[in-house]
Amino acid sequence: MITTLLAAVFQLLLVLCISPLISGIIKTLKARLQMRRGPGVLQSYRNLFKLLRKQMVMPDTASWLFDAAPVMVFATAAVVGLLIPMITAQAPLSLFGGVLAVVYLLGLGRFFLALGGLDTGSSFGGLGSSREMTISSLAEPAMMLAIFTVALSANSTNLSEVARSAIGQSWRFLAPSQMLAFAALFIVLIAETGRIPVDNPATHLELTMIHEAMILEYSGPYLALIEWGASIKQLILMTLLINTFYPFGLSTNWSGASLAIGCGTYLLKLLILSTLIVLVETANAKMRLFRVPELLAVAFVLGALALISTFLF
Amino acid sequence: MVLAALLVIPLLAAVAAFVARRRVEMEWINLVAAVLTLTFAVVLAGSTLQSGSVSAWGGLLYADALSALVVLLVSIVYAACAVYAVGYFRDDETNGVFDEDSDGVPAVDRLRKYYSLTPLFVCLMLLVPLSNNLGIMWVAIEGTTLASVFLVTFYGRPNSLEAAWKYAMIGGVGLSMGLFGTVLTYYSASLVMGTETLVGLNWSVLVTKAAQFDKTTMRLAFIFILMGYGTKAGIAPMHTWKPDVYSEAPVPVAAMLAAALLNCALYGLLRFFILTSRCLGPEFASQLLIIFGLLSMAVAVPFILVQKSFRRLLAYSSIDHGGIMVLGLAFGGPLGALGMLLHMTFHSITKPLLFFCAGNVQQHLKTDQFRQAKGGLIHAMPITGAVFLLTTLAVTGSPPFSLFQSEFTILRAAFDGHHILPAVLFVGFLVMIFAGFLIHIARLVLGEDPGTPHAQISDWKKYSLIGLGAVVVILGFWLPAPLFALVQSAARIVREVH
Amino acid sequence: MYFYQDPQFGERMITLMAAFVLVLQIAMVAQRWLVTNIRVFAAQSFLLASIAGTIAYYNHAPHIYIAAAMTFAVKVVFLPILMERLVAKIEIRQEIEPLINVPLSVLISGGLTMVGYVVAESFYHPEAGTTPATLGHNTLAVAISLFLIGFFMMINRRKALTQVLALLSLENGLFLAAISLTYGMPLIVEVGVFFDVLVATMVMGILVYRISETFDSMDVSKLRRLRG
Amino acid sequence: MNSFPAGEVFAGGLAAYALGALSGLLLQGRASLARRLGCGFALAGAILTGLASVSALTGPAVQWSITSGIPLFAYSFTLDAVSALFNLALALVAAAVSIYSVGYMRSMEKNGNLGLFSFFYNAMILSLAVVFTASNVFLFLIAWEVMALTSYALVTYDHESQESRNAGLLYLIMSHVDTGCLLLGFALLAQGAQSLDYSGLRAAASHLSAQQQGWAFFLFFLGFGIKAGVIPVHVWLPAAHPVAPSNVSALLSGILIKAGIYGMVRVFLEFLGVIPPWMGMAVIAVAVVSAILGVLYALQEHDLKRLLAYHSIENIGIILLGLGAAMMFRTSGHPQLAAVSIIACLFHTLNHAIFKSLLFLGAGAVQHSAHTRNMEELGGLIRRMPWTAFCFLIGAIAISGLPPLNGFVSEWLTYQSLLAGFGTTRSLISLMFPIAGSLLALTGALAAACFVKAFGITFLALPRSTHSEEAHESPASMIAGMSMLAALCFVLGIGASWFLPLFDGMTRQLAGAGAGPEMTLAGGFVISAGVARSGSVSTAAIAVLLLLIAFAPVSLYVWKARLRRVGPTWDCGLPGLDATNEYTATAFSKPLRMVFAALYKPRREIQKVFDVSPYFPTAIHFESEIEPTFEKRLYQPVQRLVYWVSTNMRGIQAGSIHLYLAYIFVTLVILLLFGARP
Repeated sequence: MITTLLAAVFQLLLVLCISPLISGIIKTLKARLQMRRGPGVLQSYRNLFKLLRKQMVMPDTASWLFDAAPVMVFATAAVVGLLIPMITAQAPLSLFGGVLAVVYLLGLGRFFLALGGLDTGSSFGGLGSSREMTISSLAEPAMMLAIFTVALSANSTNLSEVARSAIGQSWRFLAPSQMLAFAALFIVLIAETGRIPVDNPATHLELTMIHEAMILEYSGPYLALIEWGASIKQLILMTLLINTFYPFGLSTNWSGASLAIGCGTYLLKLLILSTLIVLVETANAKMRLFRVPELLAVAFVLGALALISTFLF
Repeated sequence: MVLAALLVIPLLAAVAAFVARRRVEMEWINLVAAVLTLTFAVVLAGSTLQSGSVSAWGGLLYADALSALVVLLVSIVYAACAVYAVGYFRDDETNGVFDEDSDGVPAVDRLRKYYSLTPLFVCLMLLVPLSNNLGIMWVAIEGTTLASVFLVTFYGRPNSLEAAWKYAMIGGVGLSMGLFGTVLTYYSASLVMGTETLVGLNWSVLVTKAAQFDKTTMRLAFIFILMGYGTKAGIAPMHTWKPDVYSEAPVPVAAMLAAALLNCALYGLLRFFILTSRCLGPEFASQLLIIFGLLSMAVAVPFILVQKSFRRLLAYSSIDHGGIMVLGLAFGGPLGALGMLLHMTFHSITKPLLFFCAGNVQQHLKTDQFRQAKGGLIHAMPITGAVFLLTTLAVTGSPPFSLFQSEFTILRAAFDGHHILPAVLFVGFLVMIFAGFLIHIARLVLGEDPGTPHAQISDWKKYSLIGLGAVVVILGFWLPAPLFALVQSAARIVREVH
Repeated sequence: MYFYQDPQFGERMITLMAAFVLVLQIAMVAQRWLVTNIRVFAAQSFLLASIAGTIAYYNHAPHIYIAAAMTFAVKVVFLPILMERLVAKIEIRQEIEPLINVPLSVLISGGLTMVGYVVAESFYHPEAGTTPATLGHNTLAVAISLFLIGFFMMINRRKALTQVLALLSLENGLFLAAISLTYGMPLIVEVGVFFDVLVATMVMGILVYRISETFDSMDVSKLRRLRG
Repeated sequence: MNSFPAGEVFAGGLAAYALGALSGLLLQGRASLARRLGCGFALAGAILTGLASVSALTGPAVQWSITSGIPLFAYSFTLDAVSALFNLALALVAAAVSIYSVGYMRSMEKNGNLGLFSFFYNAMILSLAVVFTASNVFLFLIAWEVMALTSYALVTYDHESQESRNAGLLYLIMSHVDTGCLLLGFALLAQGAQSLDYSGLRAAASHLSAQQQGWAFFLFFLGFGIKAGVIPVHVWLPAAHPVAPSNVSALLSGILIKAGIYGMVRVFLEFLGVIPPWMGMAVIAVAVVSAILGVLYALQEHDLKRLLAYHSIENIGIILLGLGAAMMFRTSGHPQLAAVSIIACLFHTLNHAIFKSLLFLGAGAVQHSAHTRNMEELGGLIRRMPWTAFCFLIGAIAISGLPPLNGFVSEWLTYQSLLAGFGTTRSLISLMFPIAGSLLALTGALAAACFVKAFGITFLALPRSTHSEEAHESPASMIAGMSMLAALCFVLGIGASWFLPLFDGMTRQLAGAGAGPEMTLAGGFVISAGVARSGSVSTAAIAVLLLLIAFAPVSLYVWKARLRRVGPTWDCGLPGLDATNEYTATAFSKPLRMVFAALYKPRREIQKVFDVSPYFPTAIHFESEIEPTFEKRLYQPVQRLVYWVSTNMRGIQAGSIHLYLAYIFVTLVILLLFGARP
């Protein structure tokens, strides 16, 4: 009981701390790949710190939902952080919700964020919410198929179970089904975290904005909460990807050594995945909005193939 | 005594009404006669329930549960129509229907024609189930046609004349086919019982010997009987006179034709059906009846879906119901006959109400065309409109109204007899007819107020409407045990075939 | 004993007269004058009456005499006179315009006669040698053919009155069947039937009159207001 | 608990409904009294029946039978666990709606006959209660049709408007078609049966041939499907539900369409006996189609109530997913799994009853104060009617299946049972389960999108018309009714792990195996999918965690006035942001309209009005519509065919007597030639 509580607090802190770091790393790597110096790895922390101290401007059209949205985004992301195994195969609170809970909690956050975007009454908010909801709802089935593939081979939707069974059967990650599922989930990751080629986190050109348009009216601490929540969400999805498919080094007991190993391997895997993301981002140009569904359809097909191949092999 | 009284009372009423001077006298004569007839009918039902069968006049008149049931239904319809007729014709008079016609017959003579012919008509209708001798039964049925022809031409319009002519002609042919059938039955019986016996056509005698009749003759006889009495009952394809007559006759007459005469014709058919199935076994008759029953329902469908006049709509509905009853008879089994007789009972209580509503609407709007009636009737005549909708649901056999019970029973009979395809068609037709009926009537009754003045309905009409409506609603939830017992024993008479 | 007491002879006579009845029926289909039509009908009915008489004589069935008498009174005397009066009262063109032209109609009635025989043939069972059966076999065929032809005539005729006539001739077929098969119905039924025929004809007569008054023609094929 | 006189109490409830109906009938013209009495009796009836159902849900089945005056059957009732669940749902919805109606119906007093209304209102609830409780086919059918008729009367209550008249007719005709199917189906089942009691049917089910079983399945699926509104026989639903008064639409969408589900559960799981697997597959296939198409059509609706109606179709699909899975598991001999899927199916039924009626009541409140259902004219209502907005938001979250509310729990259970289904058969069929699951995910996500639109456009930002500017908060009773349902969404969601064990008796009855004890872990704090190691969730824990984590930022920022400054929304420098700058419902659903253009076949026309040059339009007229595929491709052709045939067949009655005589003549000759000889 106590250990669970401690683990929960620890993991919460871990999530809150390293999530900006990861987005910082990604930014920097990207800059380097584009022959720029880049802001430096810690820039995200500075941003958050600055924003949290600023005063914020509330649009006069907004209602209490405008306040609720950032809080919910942040809270849901943080709660999800407690449900997934990061450095220990046994996620602290994985009993309280499996992968379905993860997906739907993120959905809850998105729901409020979209409402917040609509609440301002400006065209951008609506535009952002509309596109965000469209893309996410198209991403959902692909994501589910990929996840089901994993869940079925572990025959559980409980993420700790999934991780354990993944550890249990060595070389499983070489199975074609796992490969396909990984690919599908990777595309979903791109779409959900609003990265090129789906969305451009750096843009502020009205017509191409999706996520940015939705939060256009937010400023100060609320903006910080949203950014932070977004980076947490990104971290979570990445963790989901690496720990369910490549559960190397996940510590199965609470001994300090294995925890240390767990930390190390975890950061390493995150770094690799970030590089992958950066490569994809720099190698591609942003798609037109109405090409995105095609990409997600590809993801869906990959997921379906993954499912069928679990069935065949 | 009872049997004689049942025949004599209407006869006397006819004579009395013929000599009566004033309208009020005729009305009261008719009402009293109706009430008396109804009372005696109830008495007769009671006595048949106690002692299987009653007979009088040296076996000339004979009544078992089956005939008692038909008598009861006929007299109920007569009573209802007698009450309604008073209001109906008074409203006609106030609307000045009788003034504008060419041959300046004073209104009271017109009414005398109605008030004296109706009891005669009823008397003959009562003779049909009461006569033991099938020949006399035929005479009575033919008589009903003759008595009602001039009731059809009551308004003396060209259209009613046309209707009457078709009625007389088709009826005449049909009845002569019926007579042919009767002769042949007599012949096939005479091979067993010898000729020139007076009782040679007496039901009570025939039914005992039916098994030994000459088979081939019986087949031929039943074909003729089916065609003949089928014409009278308006089974397709002999139904063609019905829409014309029902739409042209005065509403009370139409109601009696649709609700009472139908039963008499079916009663005739029923008696011969029993003989035939005893002689040949049920299959032959059943197959024929299934074909004709389904045909009647099928014919009714398109005319109900696409219809211009609500009076004709009702006619097609009673063609459809005739088909339903015939089907019930044909499906046989323990439930078939019961379903048919239940349906007959409920139908002859529901149908007059429908005609009354239609009559009120027609008298208010001076037309029976849907197009000229611009909907929203509920505003001008709330009671009639509501009852009209109610009765439409009742007559299309939707629960909780009673006709649903009989239709469901018939359906079960069909499945018990493994008549799957007929059953499916049966339900399909029922649904389509429901749809057609409801579309028309709902459009007529509901809708925004077209601004027609609030209708003045005479109390007689109102009371007959409400009273009968109450009966219809109650029957949906409670069928008096004696009545059901009567129906059951009647069904037993039909069923002893098997 | 005299030849005319021989039942064989009687049967021959009956069959012969029945055949004549049939011939008259077809003649009625063929000819085209209203009054003639009525008279042919009268003749037919007379033959029927005599058939009834003959049967009554040979089978010593007194009540058939009554039937014969009634036939004579009603169908030979009363109704024809009534109808000729009616024709005179409403002065209409004498000619009958059938819907189907005469030769074809005659052919059709021939076919219908065939039908009658085909149907009646199945009734011939010599093993049951009772007179009605053997006698029935011939006359029933005639009766059915009479019935069908009369029916066909109703369809074929335009004028209201001629339809009535057709109906009556059709009922003659019934009568023939009744007397020849079963030596007539029970008396009371006979009386009732005759009464009905009488009333029916009068009722129809009145209708015919009113129709010709209202539409100034007796052509019932024009009565097509009520449809749908 | 068992000492509780469930039967008597339930009968009392029915009596209360009957009294309500009667009072309505008697109090013609006394509008206000009729309203109060009608709602009061309905509420009383709801409370009584609800209590009885709660005790019967866990306790033993209650039976009682009254000899009826109608031949061949008796009024026999059975209040077993299944009936109890549906009655519970009915009671909850009816109670809330009745409270709501006290205020809502006041506005209806001016026009229309409230006495009649409250008669039909009570009669409909009564018939529903009887439908859920009858244990005799005859009684069931009668109640079934009474339900249809009364609801028809309520739909066409405002019969002056052409729209509601036509909608009502369509509804009544469709429901008569379904009654026809049920008639045939029950007659088929009763073929072997001695009595028309359910027990008799269960007995008779064993000796149905496979073919008969197939026919029965088809008939019942069609019949009950029409009532439940599954695609493609759904067309009446989006037509009828919006035009009815909103308290009625709440009942229709909330509980009346569940009668179809009830029938399917009864027949497929009880009467049909051992069923072949293809039936379950058929149900799942139809369910998926209904769910996806339902939500897709909902997305393109701008009429708030039509949108909700289409969501009913979607949720029926979700419910049927559970049912289909249960059928397959029973066939393949996994009673445990079957139990879980049955719970998923029936719990979602209960939940949908609650949040859907909540949403309809909210929509009713909006229409009641803003006098329009068209979302393009609404907006900014969250400031004018905060309570309504809050309740509607709760409903929206619940129906989108988002944690920690009740919708999430039942969808989660559905997922779990579908996933577990993968293991049941080692053939390609088992791929169907995860595929269905992923499509369920698509449905859920689209539903969320749709309700972002519904809530955001209706309640947020600036009012788009004077209607919504002048809108005002609804009277207390209406708010009370909505709040009750909103509270239920929370209770059933967060407390799910404590409620689910109550369904044990029901699953034993239907699946032959209870899933009760395995359903909860950690002292009833966590819901588990019953089957071992297949996942678990705890809405309660999630809710607590959310509150804990949200506490910090809330306390830090939300109420800190010095941290916040109110300023105008960024309007690209144009003078003054107003409602015309807002995103409209049409615009919101545009991306999906383009993605699914193949389904929608959208059509649009744009007219620009300009005086100087085309670059400075003074007005733009935009009009866009999607093709109602089923109406256009399926129903209209059939209707046209029927009428064409009928019109041509009317030639039969051409009016010529010669023709008529010819009919008879030909028939006679044919019969003589072919019928006479043996």
